[in-house]
Amino acid sequence: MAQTTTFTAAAPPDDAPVRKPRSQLVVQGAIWGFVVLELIFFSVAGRFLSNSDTAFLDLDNMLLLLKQSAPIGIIALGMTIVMINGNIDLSVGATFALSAIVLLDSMTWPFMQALGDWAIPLAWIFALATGTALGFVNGLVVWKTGVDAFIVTLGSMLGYRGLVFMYNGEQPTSHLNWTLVDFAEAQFLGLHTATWFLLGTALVLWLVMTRTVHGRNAYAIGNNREAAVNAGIRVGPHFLLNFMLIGFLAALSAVVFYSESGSVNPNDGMLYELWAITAVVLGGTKLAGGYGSIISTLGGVVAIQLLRKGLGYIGADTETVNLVIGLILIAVLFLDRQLNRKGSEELKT
Amino acid sequence: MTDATPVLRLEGIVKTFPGVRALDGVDLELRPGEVHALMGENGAGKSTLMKVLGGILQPNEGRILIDEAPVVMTSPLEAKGKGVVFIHQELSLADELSVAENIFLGELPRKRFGRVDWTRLYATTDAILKTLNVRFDARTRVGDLSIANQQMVEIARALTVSPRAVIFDEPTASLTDAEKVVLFDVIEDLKAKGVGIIYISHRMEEIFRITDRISVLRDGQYRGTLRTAETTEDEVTQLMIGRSLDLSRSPVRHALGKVALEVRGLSCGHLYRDVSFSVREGEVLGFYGLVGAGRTEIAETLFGLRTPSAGSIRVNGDEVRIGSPVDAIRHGIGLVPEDRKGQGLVLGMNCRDNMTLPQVDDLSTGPFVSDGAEVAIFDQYRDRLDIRTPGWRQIVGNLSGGNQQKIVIGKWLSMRPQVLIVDEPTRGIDVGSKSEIHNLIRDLAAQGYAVIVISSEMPEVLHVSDRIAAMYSGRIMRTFAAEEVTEDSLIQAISGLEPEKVA
Amino acid sequence: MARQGILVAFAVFMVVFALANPRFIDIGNVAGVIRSSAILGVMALGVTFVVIGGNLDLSVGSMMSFSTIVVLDLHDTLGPALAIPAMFALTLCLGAFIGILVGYLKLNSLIVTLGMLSAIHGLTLMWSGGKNMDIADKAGTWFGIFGRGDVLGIPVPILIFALLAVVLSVVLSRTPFGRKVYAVGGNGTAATFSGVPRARVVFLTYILSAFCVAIAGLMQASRSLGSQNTVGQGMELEVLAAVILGGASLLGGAGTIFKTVIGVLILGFIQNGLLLMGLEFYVQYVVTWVIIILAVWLDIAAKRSRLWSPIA
Amino acid sequence: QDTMTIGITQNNVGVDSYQTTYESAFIDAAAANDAVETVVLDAGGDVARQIAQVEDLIQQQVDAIIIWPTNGEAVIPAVRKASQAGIPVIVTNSNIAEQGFDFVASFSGPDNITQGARAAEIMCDRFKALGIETEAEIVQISGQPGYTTAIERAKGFEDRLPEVCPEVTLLETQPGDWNREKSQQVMEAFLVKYDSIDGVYAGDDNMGVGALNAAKAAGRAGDITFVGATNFAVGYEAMEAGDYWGSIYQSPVDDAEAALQTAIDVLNGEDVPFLNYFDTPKITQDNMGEFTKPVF
Ligand SMILES: Nc1ncnc2c1ncn2[C@@H]1O[C@H](COP(=O)(O)OP(=O)(O)OP(=O)(O)O)[C@@H](O)[C@H]1O
Ligand SMILES: Nc1ncnc2c1ncn2[C@@H]1O[C@H](COP(=O)(O)OP(=O)(O)OP(=O)(O)O)[C@@H](O)[C@H]1O
Ligand SMILES: [Mg+2]
Ligand SMILES: [Mg+2]
Repeated sequence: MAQTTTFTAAAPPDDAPVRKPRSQLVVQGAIWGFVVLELIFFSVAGRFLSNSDTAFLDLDNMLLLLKQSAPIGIIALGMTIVMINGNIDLSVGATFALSAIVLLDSMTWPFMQALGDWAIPLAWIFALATGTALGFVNGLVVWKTGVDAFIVTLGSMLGYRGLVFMYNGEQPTSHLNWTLVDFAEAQFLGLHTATWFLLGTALVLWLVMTRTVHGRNAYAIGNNREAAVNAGIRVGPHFLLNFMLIGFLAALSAVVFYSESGSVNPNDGMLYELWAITAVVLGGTKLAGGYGSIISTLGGVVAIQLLRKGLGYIGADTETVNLVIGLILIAVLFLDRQLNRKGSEELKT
Repeated sequence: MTDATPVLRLEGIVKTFPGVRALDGVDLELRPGEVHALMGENGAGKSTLMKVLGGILQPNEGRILIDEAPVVMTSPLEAKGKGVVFIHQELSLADELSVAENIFLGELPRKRFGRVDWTRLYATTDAILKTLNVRFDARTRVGDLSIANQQMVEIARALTVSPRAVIFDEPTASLTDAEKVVLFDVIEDLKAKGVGIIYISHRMEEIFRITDRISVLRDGQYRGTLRTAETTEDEVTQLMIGRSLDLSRSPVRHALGKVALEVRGLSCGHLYRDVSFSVREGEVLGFYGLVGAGRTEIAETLFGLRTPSAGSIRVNGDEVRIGSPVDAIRHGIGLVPEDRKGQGLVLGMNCRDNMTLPQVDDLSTGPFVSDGAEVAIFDQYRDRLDIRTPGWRQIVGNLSGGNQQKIVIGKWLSMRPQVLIVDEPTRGIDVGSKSEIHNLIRDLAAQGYAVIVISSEMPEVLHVSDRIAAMYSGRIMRTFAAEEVTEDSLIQAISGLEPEKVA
Repeated sequence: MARQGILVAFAVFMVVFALANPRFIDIGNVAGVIRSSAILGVMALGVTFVVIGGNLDLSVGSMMSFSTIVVLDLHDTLGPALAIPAMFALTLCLGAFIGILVGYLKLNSLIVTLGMLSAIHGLTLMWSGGKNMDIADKAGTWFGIFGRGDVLGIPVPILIFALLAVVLSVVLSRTPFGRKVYAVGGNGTAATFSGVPRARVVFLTYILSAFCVAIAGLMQASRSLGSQNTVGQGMELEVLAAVILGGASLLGGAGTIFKTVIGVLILGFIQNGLLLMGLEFYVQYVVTWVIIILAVWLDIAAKRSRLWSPIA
Repeated sequence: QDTMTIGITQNNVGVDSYQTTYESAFIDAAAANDAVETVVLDAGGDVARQIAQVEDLIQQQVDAIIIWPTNGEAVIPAVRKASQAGIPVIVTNSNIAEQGFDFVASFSGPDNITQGARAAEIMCDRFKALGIETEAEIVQISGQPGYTTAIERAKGFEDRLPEVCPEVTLLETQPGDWNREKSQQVMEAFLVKYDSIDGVYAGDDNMGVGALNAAKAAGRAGDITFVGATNFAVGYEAMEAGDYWGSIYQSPVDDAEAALQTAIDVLNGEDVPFLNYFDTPKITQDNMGEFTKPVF
């Protein structure tokens, strides 16, 4: 015993046990740096290449940018949570389309038409409920069967799309309600309705992820599922909730977008899952889960929309747009990796 | 304390896995305020039994009684609710979260609307950390902590609730003595509060220091319970492995050959600085030091996994550049890493394939791998290391912790590298196998191989080494010859105290 | 048997379809399905290596369009004998590029291959100017044998698929390279610590995948002797579905060629069976959904010997 | 007058050679006209992206917008915005829904319903010539589900066929997604399923040739009358070879030039008809000599 006491007395080594924490600012700020780069590039390149009379950095153009980021943006925000969980949802595009169909079609139902403009909030609720229900199905299957979310939602990406077509064959589903359109096109304090929804969603989700038990558990589960289970977190219901949340958000995205456009093709929303995932990953969220940030995802969304917009602005043709978007994605990933390096002392595995 | 009603009783627990009867009618009784050791060889079923108790696994047969009332525990949450806290053998933490969030994982304090009560969380955590005498705070990201400190976080979980029973599954496997002392204090405190403690360890000296009773498992069967005060190490060993161990065999010293590996002025950023040493053929060089002293990083550098910022490495007198493990293996260097789960094993792959992975190219005939040769190697080392597995097809992830470690050791022993580095080789290994591994290391040296042993266990270093390098904070403070070393001088060296000052 | 959930699922589907329409198991139909699955199948073989190695490849569809367009274009300028190796070389370059990014630079494969999906599509459009590519003299070329020919009454695409499946199956299960692919996918760090050159192994899986894509492109071009720029579009997900259906783990480290072949055949026969039943195409979607989940579920449930709620 | 800037947002350029040829024809036509500058955008088939592009064009204050709608209804509010901003909108290739007509200066493009109807007539005439109009059984391979063009052509065909050949049965319709390979697979299944198929109507020649390939492989091409739409070079060649009966001649170059000209006319204040269809004549093996081979 006496001997061990001397152990305690022995001075601990003076290099602290705490490793140098990685700079959150650099890591999470990377995407915003990229956004700024894009802005600079397109305004300069636009001077020479664009046929347009207005500047790229025009305020109205930037407000439009936010608005146009909304459809994929709202989905990407939800995808962030699902991915922090260590899952993924490939069915959001189909969920988006099916919710849109319910939104527009429900307004043509006789009893809804009798309600006049009150049909609008009801139609929203129907659409949001549809999205939530589809998310529920995904979540339940993931929970109860234990099949990987990638596979479950790859399947429902097809299956939900099948339902979309079942609803109305190959026809678009349309209902143009000008009250609704006017609401959706409105600007409040300069921001479009869609922008408010995007920013509102971002704020709420940011609070959820940083402040609430649910949000923190999402990180824990994604980071170390076994540890979370061992600590008594009910992982299955937690997944279920998050799948319902992303279903809800896909529907919200549809509500925001189709309120304005009034018609949905059965193909709408295809590839949205890939764009949303891309935005999330550009924002630095780890595909394996456990790490990520809502705000950075917002950056990822803006970066993508900016790229599309800017390439159009400078007059790039289709093949160039494809090539450039693809290569830029990779380049951003590369940069992000360089920024995240721990230096030459890093373990090479 | 001795004859109070038990807090916890297990009756006739049976648990089978495909091809394995891991528990075969085990009984166990835990009284309030006692520290009850659970011992047994690797794969005896200790962890499995505790997982049953912790609600992680469901037994095929048998009952669990808490305060003499039968309970069914189908999840860790339920077990926790009934006052059973489980500190796992394998680290079970979320790297990206803070220390506080990890300690209160699953039960973060809430305010309204499901918000986390951060103030309360951090305050409570800091209070707990204070009793543990650690040097990090509640907000530290767990991934930024050393393994030992992570283990302390794991231990801190036992202090968050007022448990009826706490299970420690090999908590000291990656702790050094300083932290161990803290752990033992924690255990004393719990004990004083009347909590029953189950303590699993392969280290006899700990068992005899802190436990009140010892229950022994063997091949999934209950072998009996002994009072610690009334028994001896030999008796426990006898019960565990059915024979007594000859621990007296002291290492044979023999003639050394030429210098196999020589390191001069090696540095790697702030991890370690200006390290020089050499190992001869036939020699075992021990590296001893506190956790974080940089021993592992040196090993990783020699194995081509880190780029040194200065210094040179010579193998057989020729300066070499080791850029990757492939290079290292080509130069005859092997490494048994310290983190078997993360670095040592492909958990989803079978035992044989894991063991032969580094030499799979050499074992092939023509373009194809040679099954026969591989199985032969596996069989040979399974026998030598006494690896308990139903067969080579068993998935490594299904083996007990100690048996997994043996697979990693077998992997490198079978490679017969000229210089073998073993980092914490007997972490989690039972007493019988431990001495077997020590013997193997000595035998290897006797055959003319050079061996570097990194260990945080002083008896181990003292027992197997011909020379011992004592490290402190990234530097080799002193190198001792086996004959001249004393425990005190070693402790001084690894604590950064200059010999003069002590003298 | 319990471990072969996927085979059971396969057998059940075949019986159901055969009862619904006996022509389903007509030898001509079966051969037809296998032949038209062969292109997808060959791509799936390569992707199986990538997935077992712990990565994804979403660029195969777009890359297949590229190799098809390129070989058709070069057919008329260089002649078939030179066009084929030239196309292989170009496709392998693309594979190597991805392999370097994912293997050596360790960039995330999902995003890299997603980026390449788009970038290669751009390249294809640039190459063709967006035009369809057709061989001028369809009657006078021997180029058609890879997609249309027969050997001993067996369609060449089936032969190529079968041969490649056997060869790659042996490579995966019997060679050191195959072993290393499993190790790298199972635990890349541990593989590195065991002296497996992880970056090179990953690199090679992408080369292999590109090689399979090139073969698929060759078969495709040869089958139709002309093509659109979008010929492979969307196939990446079908390929992935087939590989997963075959039980390869997306986390890497698990899967076999044999099971991927079964996965490919299941997808092919579902599609064909539903067409024969005269069901609307969207019913196909829904059925495919259910079948994918059922098959994977059965497969993993058999392994863990428990059907419900593995997740707490 | 100084130059006019005309913005165009197309449906999905990469998807087939028709759209690609349209794009390059459009750019060429604009380049040939010194008075015109263009901003050429592609929506990639995505409605949201197209609406964003219309907004961008409005924001860039172009003088006129040409839109090839991805969805004939969804773009109406965006088109309204343009017209509210005083920018004339010209719809090209496939029209928008009637509700939007108020906001549109003119439509320029083919009449897809008529095309479908004409294809039905070609098919029927052929059956009459072969003397099988009372018993013939046909299958249809339609375009990508959800696209206006696909829907309209199918509708035109299905409505017209019973009028001209009431006794011909349409056995089944499946989509071929504008994709030759997909269509080939669909046709393979049809061939297994139906012992007698006398005619195939495909929503475009790419798919028609896919079906032809399948029938050839099954040795049944000789018994089947293939009729397509949007005569592509492959279709034209197959007709030359005598394998493929007929199609509808529709030139993307005409399409693009008509759209640009309409926009210019509108900007110059000329009177343009609201529905500005360009002609899409029938082409069959009998009269193909009157047409030049399509360039796409
Ligand atoms: N999931 C599983 N599947 C199959 N076998 C298993 C599984 N888990 C444990 N086993 C087997 O059960 C036996 C008991 O394992 P357990 O982990 O309880 O041993 P242990 O006593 O804790 O050993 P150690 O001292 O090495 O930690 C071993 O033979 C092991 O291989
Ligand atoms: N935050 C961390 N993230 C990842 N690995 C870590 C972290 N902290 C420590 N490790 C690894 O855990 C192992 C043990 O760390 P420790 O601080 O004990 O350093 P060490 O140099 O290995 O100590 P010793 O010299 O006693 O072996 C090392 O391999 C180290 O690289
Ligand atoms: Mg254990
Ligand atoms: Mg260490």
